[in-house]
Amino acid sequence: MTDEKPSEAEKPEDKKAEAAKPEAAKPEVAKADGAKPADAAKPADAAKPAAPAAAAAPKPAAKAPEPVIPATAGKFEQFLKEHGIPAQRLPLSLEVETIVLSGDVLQAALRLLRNSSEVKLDLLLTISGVDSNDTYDSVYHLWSYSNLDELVIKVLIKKSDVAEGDLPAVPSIANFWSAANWHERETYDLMGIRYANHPYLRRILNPWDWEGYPLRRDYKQLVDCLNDKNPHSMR
Amino acid sequence: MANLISRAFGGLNEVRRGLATVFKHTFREPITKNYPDEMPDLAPHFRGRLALTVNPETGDHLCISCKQCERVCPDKCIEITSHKSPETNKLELIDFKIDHGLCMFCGLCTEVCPTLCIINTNDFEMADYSRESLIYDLKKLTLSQDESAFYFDRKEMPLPKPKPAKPAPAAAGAAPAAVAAKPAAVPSVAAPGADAKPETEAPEAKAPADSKTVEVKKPEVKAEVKEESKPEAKPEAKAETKTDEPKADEPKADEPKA
Amino acid sequence: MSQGNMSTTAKPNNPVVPEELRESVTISSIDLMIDALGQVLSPVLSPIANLARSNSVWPLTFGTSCCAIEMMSVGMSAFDISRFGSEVFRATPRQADMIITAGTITRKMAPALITLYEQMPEPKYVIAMGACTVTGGMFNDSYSVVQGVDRIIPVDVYLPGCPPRPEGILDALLKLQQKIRTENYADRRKKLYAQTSVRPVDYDTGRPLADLIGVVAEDTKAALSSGQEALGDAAKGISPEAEEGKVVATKPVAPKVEVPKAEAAPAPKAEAAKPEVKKVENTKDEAAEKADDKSV
Amino acid sequence: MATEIQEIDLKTDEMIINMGPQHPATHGVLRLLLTLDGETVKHVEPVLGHLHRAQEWQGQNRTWFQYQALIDRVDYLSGMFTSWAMARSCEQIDGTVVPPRAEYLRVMVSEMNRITSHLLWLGTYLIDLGAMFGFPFYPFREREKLFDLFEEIAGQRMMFNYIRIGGVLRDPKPEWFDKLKRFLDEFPDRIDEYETIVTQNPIFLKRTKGVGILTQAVAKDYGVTGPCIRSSGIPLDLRRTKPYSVYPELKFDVITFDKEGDTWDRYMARILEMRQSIEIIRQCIDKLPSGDIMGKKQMAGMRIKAGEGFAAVESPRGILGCYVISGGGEKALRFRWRNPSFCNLSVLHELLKGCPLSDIMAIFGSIDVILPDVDR
Repeated sequence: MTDEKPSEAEKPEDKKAEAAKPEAAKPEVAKADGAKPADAAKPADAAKPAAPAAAAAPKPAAKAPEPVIPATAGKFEQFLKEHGIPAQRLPLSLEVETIVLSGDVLQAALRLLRNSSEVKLDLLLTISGVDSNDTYDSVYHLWSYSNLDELVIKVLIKKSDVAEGDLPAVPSIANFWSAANWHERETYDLMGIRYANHPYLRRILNPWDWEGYPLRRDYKQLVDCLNDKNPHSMR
Repeated sequence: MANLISRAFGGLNEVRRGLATVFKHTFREPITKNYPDEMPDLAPHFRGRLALTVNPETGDHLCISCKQCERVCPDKCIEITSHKSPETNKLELIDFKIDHGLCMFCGLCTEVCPTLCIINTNDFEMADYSRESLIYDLKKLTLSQDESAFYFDRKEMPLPKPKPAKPAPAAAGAAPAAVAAKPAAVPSVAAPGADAKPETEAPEAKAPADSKTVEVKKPEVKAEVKEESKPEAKPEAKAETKTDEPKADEPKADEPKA
Repeated sequence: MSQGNMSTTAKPNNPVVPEELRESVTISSIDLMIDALGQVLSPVLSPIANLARSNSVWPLTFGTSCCAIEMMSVGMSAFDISRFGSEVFRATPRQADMIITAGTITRKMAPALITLYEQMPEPKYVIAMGACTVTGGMFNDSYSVVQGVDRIIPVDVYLPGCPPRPEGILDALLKLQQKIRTENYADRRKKLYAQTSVRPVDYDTGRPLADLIGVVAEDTKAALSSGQEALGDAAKGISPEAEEGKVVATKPVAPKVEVPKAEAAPAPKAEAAKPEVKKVENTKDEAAEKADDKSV
Repeated sequence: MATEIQEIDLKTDEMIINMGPQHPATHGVLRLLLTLDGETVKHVEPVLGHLHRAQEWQGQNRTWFQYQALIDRVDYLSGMFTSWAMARSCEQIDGTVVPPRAEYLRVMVSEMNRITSHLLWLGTYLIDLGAMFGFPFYPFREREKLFDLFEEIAGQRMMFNYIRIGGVLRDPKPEWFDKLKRFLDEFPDRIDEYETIVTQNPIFLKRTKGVGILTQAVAKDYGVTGPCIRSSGIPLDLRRTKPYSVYPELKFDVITFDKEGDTWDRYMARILEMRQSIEIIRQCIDKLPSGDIMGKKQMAGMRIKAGEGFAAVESPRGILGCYVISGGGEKALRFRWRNPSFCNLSVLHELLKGCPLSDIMAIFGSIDVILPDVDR
């Protein structure tokens, strides 16, 4: 259990969300307010796409794209807000709507987006873990089998919120969406994002006792007999 | 029952049709390629073994040690050693190593080469008994004049531009250098002689000596790469006896050969 | 890797079989006699055996990635590997003579490959096909790829390419056949029982375990436990060049299989460590010896 | 006594069998942990990662130009599609305009690649079903012809590195199109040949009809895409449902079946797709405009603007997506592949539940998994 917000919030919310899907949104308003501090992080996130540029690519003068704040609220942002789920739209660098959710409303929001008849985002393309400058992001790409809608959902976990020696935690959606199962395992494996309440959170690509999370920026790979320098070749 | 029989016969019929198709192939022409006897006719752009071309007409080595290929190589399988010649103030190629065991034949190095020096040949028979033998040095990499002509023709690459210009700049480059530098006698000798010789001969003359000194040179490569002015001093400092020879040969090969 | 290298390593003619393997490996005096007989008859037998062996090199159906597809192409009608007697792709290592390591070997796959190699009957050959297995190739800095399959099993022919053309595979096969024809029957025969039927590998971690058999053969079970610790020390002593300092304790195990003792980079440092840790020396030598047994 | 025997008869122990990673029918290195009750499969746990080569990690450690050359290995049977997905996502960020000729060439080569991929699947699938080394000769014969064509334009048989950010590498010569047309003329006959041998073969029908039925609900739940889901009756084909490149200008229909697909349907979907690809390539040759093949020459030190993009293409196995986050530098900040095989494989345990042991290979082969696409 790493950072306080999701760990405390997710469990009661889990049950609630399971109890009644559309209704679950209403009681969450209060919780959402409680989660406001998490949302307060958003302005900082607004500069996020630009920020890593400066950090991770120090050599070129990474010219930050001027964040285009969309004038009107996005379709899905609107939809989620109507159902009482606080969602914040990110400045776009691509045409697809990108919204940020806090971890504790993630399950409810995804359930809603998947099942409601007006937006039927029922194709979960992928879940990616991203090691951004000061956050760990869990990114969900949602498409639809029946229409052309696309949505990107991001859950940002601040690195400063993650306790020492602990992993950033995001509630798992594998319980009601099987497609997420392996993706979450993989993200856990490579990026070290712990999906709370995942049925079988175990390394999937790397060996089970692998140490470290290879896609993190601070990952140092081990050098041993299998990959040290060979005197007989230029490798 | 009737249904069963009809199904059985239907199934047998399908099998018969399939077998008939198979049987028809008996009389078709075989498509097997007789590889060791007949070499396959490969596409000109096939990405096989890497090689360095020389100017098909004059025999000049085309590499200008710009190290573009070294930089672009995703596998870091190219290693170029060069130094700045004190006379002409140009980069001179000392050694060019490609580890074909590491190479993934992506052809990026051939795309970035400004002088069309490094190319992918159509040779694919590189299998060998040891890892070290897959590291090709300059001598092994450099193609002969005829081979270069063949590949320039086959790949429809424009013949190297410096070709007509090369003798001139070589002489011209030497001449100003001569004016600037003290030894006036040297370029005057070099100019009338075969301008091509020094550059092509140098690798050949060097390579055998180099093979001895591979171990000595290897660690230095990085240092040399970084500072081009240093290599003259560096090798001597590190291993006087061995590296001196090629170093001594190098200028000699340039000067008195002509 | 040459024959000369092999014969110089003084190997006890009667390999000590560890206790737990006594049941499965039997070495009778008859075998020793046959060994001796083979030595005598070697000049006569070698050409016959080599002719037979070189013309029926049966490959194992072992392919992990891209190169496997080209390996399949070789089997198909356009290239037709059966012209060289190698069309019989065996699905089980027990019937195969050769592994074409077609495709990347990762850390997770390495134990499986070692097991496969161990299961093959002598004489066995390996063609390292493709850049990934020759040196690591385009994955040469990747955290999960074994940088060259010769770190875990001995390799006879290196075939660069990514993937090599099917003709390239035929070329490698022809070169392997050439190599087989120069073999000495007796030398091959000696290695017959040096192979181990079981190699302790950790399936889950993807790393080969310490070569327990070698340790057991050297000493008794008691030596085993202390030897393991010593191995850990050895790892520290051997690789100061490991920048990360995250050296696995199993350092001196599998890779020793191929690298000739004298030329291996870690070797001189091991020498330096020799006076301090005696156990290390023993285990190392044992490993190296075993290694030489296997390298063909 | 009798009761005891009865007990023994009834009570069977579950057995865990390990299949792979070295198994001739797992198409590489997949390990299946099978829990069997007699001959019946109770549960399957695929163990992935035996071919995890850190492709995503490499994306962050190679320049854009270098990484382009690597990504053919993500899905080695359809390298054009991986290149295309990456090129599209980078173009999306960068706003690069691809000239129409390049777009047509991309469609052509990738459809050709789809044919080679399906051909290989066909050959290996029949091997899985027991047609050991008889049938595969046929599809491989045609593959060689396509490979020769690829070699001419791209330089290699499988690792093309042909589709680049901003266009394609090389403009084919006119003779190349002639060769391609000749191939297209004879290829339908070849497909007929395969069909004569395979499609109605009673053994094949027994092994595939009604086996491994993938229901729509399960398929949607697991995010299955590609021919697998189209054969189950969901018309999800990116080329039509979310058209990209020049597909809107081409005439073809999404191949779907109106029932929930079994293994035979998946086979048939791929056969039909090959025929469809022929038609698409024909149209492309007819419509091919003249002009540039590279929008902006992308060279070694190329940079992509800061931003993120997700682009997907319809690969032979399904939706192949590429999620790129660029920081504006020479290297990407994050590369993420959305691999169709990975998602399609995750449905395997649903398909195999309760089926006999001998059907494992028939079902597993029919979802057409490529292991580097699963493990990256």
